[in-house]
Amino acid sequence: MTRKRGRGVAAVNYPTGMNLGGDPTQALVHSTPTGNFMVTVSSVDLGQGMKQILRQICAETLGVPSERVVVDTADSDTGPHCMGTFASRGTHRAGNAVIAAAREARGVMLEVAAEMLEVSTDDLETDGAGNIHVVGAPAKAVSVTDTALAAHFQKGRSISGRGMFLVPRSYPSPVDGAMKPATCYAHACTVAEVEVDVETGEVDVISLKNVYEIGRALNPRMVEQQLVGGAWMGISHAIYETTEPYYPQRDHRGVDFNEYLMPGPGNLPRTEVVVLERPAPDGPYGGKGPGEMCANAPIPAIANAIFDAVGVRIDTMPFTPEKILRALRGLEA
Amino acid sequence: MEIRKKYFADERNDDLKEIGQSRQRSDALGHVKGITPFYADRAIPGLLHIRMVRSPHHHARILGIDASRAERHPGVRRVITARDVPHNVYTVLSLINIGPEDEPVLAFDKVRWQGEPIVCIVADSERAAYEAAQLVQIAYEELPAVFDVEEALKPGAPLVNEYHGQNYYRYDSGESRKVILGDVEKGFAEADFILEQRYQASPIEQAPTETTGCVVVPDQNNRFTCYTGTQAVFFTLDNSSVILQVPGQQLHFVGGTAGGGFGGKVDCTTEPIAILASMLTGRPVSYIYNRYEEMQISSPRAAERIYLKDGVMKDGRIVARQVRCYVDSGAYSRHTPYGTQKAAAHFPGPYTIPNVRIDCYCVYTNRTPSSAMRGFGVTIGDFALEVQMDKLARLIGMDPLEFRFVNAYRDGDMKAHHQPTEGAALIECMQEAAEWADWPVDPRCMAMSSREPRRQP
Amino acid sequence: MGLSYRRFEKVSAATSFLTEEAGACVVGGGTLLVRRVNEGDAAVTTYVRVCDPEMKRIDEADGRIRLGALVTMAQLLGHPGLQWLAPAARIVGGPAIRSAATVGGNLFAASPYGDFGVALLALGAVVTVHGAVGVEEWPLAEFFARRDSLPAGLIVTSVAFTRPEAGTFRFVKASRVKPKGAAIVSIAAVIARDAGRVGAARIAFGAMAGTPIRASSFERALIGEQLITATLDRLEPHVTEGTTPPSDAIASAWYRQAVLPVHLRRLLLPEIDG
Amino acid sequence: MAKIPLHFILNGEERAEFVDSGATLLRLLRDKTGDLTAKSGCLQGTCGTCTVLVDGAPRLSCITLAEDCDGADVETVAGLAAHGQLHPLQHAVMEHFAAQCGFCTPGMLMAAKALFLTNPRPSREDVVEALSGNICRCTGYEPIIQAVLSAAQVMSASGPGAA
Repeated sequence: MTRKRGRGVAAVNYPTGMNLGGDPTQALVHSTPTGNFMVTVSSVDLGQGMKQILRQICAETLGVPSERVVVDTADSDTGPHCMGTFASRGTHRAGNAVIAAAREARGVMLEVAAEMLEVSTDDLETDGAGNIHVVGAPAKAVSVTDTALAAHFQKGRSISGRGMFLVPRSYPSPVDGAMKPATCYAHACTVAEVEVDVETGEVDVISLKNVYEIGRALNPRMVEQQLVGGAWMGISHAIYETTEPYYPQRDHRGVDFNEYLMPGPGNLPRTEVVVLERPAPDGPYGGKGPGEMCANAPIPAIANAIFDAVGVRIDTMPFTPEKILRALRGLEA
Repeated sequence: MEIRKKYFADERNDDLKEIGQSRQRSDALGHVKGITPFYADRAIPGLLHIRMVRSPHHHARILGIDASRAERHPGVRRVITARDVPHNVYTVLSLINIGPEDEPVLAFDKVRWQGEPIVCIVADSERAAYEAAQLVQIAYEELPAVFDVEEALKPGAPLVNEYHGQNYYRYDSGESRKVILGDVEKGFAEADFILEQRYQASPIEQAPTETTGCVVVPDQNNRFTCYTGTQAVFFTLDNSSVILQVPGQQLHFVGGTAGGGFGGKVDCTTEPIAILASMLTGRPVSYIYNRYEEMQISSPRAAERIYLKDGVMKDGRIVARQVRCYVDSGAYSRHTPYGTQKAAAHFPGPYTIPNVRIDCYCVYTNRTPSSAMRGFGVTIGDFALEVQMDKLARLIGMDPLEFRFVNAYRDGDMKAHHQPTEGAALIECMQEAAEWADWPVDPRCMAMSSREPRRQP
Repeated sequence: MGLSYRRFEKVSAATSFLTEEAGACVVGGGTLLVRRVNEGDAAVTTYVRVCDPEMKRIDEADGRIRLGALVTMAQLLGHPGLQWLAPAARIVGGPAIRSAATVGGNLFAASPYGDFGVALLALGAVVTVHGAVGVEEWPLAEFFARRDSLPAGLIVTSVAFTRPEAGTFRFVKASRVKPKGAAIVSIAAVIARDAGRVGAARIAFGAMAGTPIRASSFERALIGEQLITATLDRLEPHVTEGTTPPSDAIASAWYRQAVLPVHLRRLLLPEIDG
Repeated sequence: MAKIPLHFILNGEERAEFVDSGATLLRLLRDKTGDLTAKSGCLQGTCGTCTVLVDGAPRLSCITLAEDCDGADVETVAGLAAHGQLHPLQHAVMEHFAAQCGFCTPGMLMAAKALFLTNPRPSREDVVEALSGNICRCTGYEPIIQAVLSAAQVMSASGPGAA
């Protein structure tokens, strides 16, 4: 048998946001005259789905359907300040800012509706479908559209809100490093199964079973996108990628997608994902940032699986066929 | 994907209407129709193009620059060198008071890495810019270079970056960011076994399919609109404002839609020079990295070398962990002093260890400056930590997963950086993984909870 | 300087133009040349497109197959008589590359690319070149030897080879990325058997030198042998003889030499591989 | 640089444009026709984001010369949705959440369309082969493969000629 199987496990955590520089983000929410809502931020969508997530967060907070929310991102003339999309902070920081802005807007909206229905705002709730009604009396209702029209044309009110979320900067102690670097942590455990070709040193990842704890899956299909794509990147980091294959020598660096190696569509393992939710008390509806962490656990899980399969430790990333083959020959010698 | 709701059920409310729903992405329709507006997706008449003359050397003194032939080349509108940049030496983190300024927008006295930009050609076409770039003559005196993080820290190593004065970033804690809990030497003395290992990773490129870049259009009222793929709009705007010495209100950044980033688009390498080119020519200018530049010029994830030393008891408890982590910043700081500090905060991983000593070094070498990437400061550390955990388990003859259960952090446990653990869920992830992957562990592990305080031994 | 495009119906006219114009280069599928220009190679000033229909034809007569230099990989894959060559044509990039990449262009691809040329070398192909002095036929090995110092104006117009006996052509490319990736090594072999033993063998390696090369020492040693594991084990020292593989971003020279015998054995004895 | 007149069909419409001699099809599309759907990811022929169909065959427009496309029939994602109706491939990519940043999506769609033109009932292996020249850095490919397979099913159920 030239191909040997093994499996390995790894468990990790990951910080959401970084407080080591001060970590603010702002958001604005306002209603159009017909009761649609604009979220204005300067946060960036890299493909992770920031625009959609902020839309759902805003809709949930306002109590309207998400189709009625439009997110306008990253125009510095209109969007208030955001540090940027990095450090798993986007959903958490911008999400919290949007909640704050949407709450303020919702407050005005309910005040106008309360005047229209001649009740107290405390007696009102939203049905999430575009209506505001008296608690326990769904028939005593006014639509969000009528409320917005009234606010704008009759009551002279602006249904809008300003949101700010700031995690103050934490300065590490120069003596012992005491600090508060993050506000919450996501978690993961991966079990990887690999097959190693002992004659060539090539590794095929057969399966990845990933368990991720991400606070709250705000949009499960989008979480899945991140986690599956991230697991692929983990495999890629583990056994393919580097800009300097002969590090620390700087020779033979890859300059294109032929030379910069990543798993192709024919290199895919069975990747499965299970999500646990332990909501973050300070997260937007409990959410943490899952997008960065998901690449991390597969890497050591694969390294440990290679050891399980063929008894060699590769302590230098990436675990190329050459490193494995040299190690195997070292074992024989 | 499945959501297993049996864990922490009492901490979650399920009466939400939008949260937890798999709504279609608002950008999906634009994606499949090919009309999502990325920064380059605007038809702009009269657009000029930038190509950069870059250093062929890893480390060299610049003796002279002759761009006269390039300036006369047909189609060239402007040649920009360091003296045209109002505030040429900068560092991105100066915005959060992390200095010193240590990187030139365009190199002038020295080049410190192969590929460092020196002369910027602004031309009517990419072709003309490439042609002119090849006409620029630069005289160099090559200097010895250093590529290894530990070599760079040895006495007598070539000095990479004079703005630091030594080949490491000096924190207020000294040559490394230190995290200390308990007494690591005491821990090693008590331990039944000690294991010291070395781990390493080489640089990794974010490799988004859309390359880094921007398109700048002169606007009315002496403003400049910059369409950009940056991950950090205001960070880039504010840095551009510093470099160009113009008030921020003169700059209008439009972005928010990037063709992948993965941390690769947090630097501020294209916007300031493109805005400057637009200011100097009065024309719209694009500066878009070609694929070679994306792969080898844009900042990669830093290489790291990590030494882990652990003291472990026969019963599985880790009683001491010492970490020495050398992060290869390349020739300049960019975000790496911050990532190195993030690494220091992350060690010793999600485990409760009473005696910890961490030293994370941000080291300068003559390679492409490194910066953020997905998992910044953590990914390689996790690789080292979790391989080490596997080795330790085997060293004491314990199942690797059980070994992690024994040490997994729980709510209330003191972390190395002196914060009590909150919201832990490592144990539950491992329980689910054990059950799902049919990885047998001792029933006492399956009975553990992140919410139950650890019994002190 | 600048850039331009010239179209020529006749090869001879293109040859004259190429001789006169220093920056003129023949373009095939564009996978090499247009990329070079896109990446800033200002030395190329004119794309020369030769439109001779002969250069796009696949012909077979008397067991002799002739492929025009502008025949694409996609064209080869769609040709009913050449399905045995498909393993070598299919590994040249994804479908969009294959509908552009040409037989002639592949001969100019630097290591570790140019896998189709490896197949042609094992097939004993000859190359027809049009140059200032007229039309010549060069054995492919000679073409590769001269590739980096070809006289100006030379145009590869076709390659030709004898159809191998059915079932005797074998090809494999080992790559990291699947299903498509640059070669760690590629191997083509045409092995004829004579009473259970190897009667004739032509074996070529890609990515084991600057150009595709023949495994001459191993071929000689193989003649008269039984194709069994013991033979290959015994002859293994011959496999890497004469190879000077590159170290590049895909693999090191050491690794290429280390796994070449493994991939060769798996190609020649597929039924044995565990 | 000389300006060269070209006639070609773009998504069923006749077009005539002047291009700089030696320009690529990608530049013709993006700079002259206003069709920005083909993306410029590498200009090397290594990423596939600029994939379009030329006379029914998938081509990388970044290494295809515009002057070679005089008289050609060029198709891009802009022509995929017919009469305002999304193509089954576009539906499938949405349903399978197979796009994240969206930069590779146009090229992936055209690579898949090219597959369907010659192979309306592809196997998984066929789909993997068809997408093998297209890089995606976000999804890990699996959702894209699933989307293409499901679009093929939808299309074969709705009868021949659906492509």
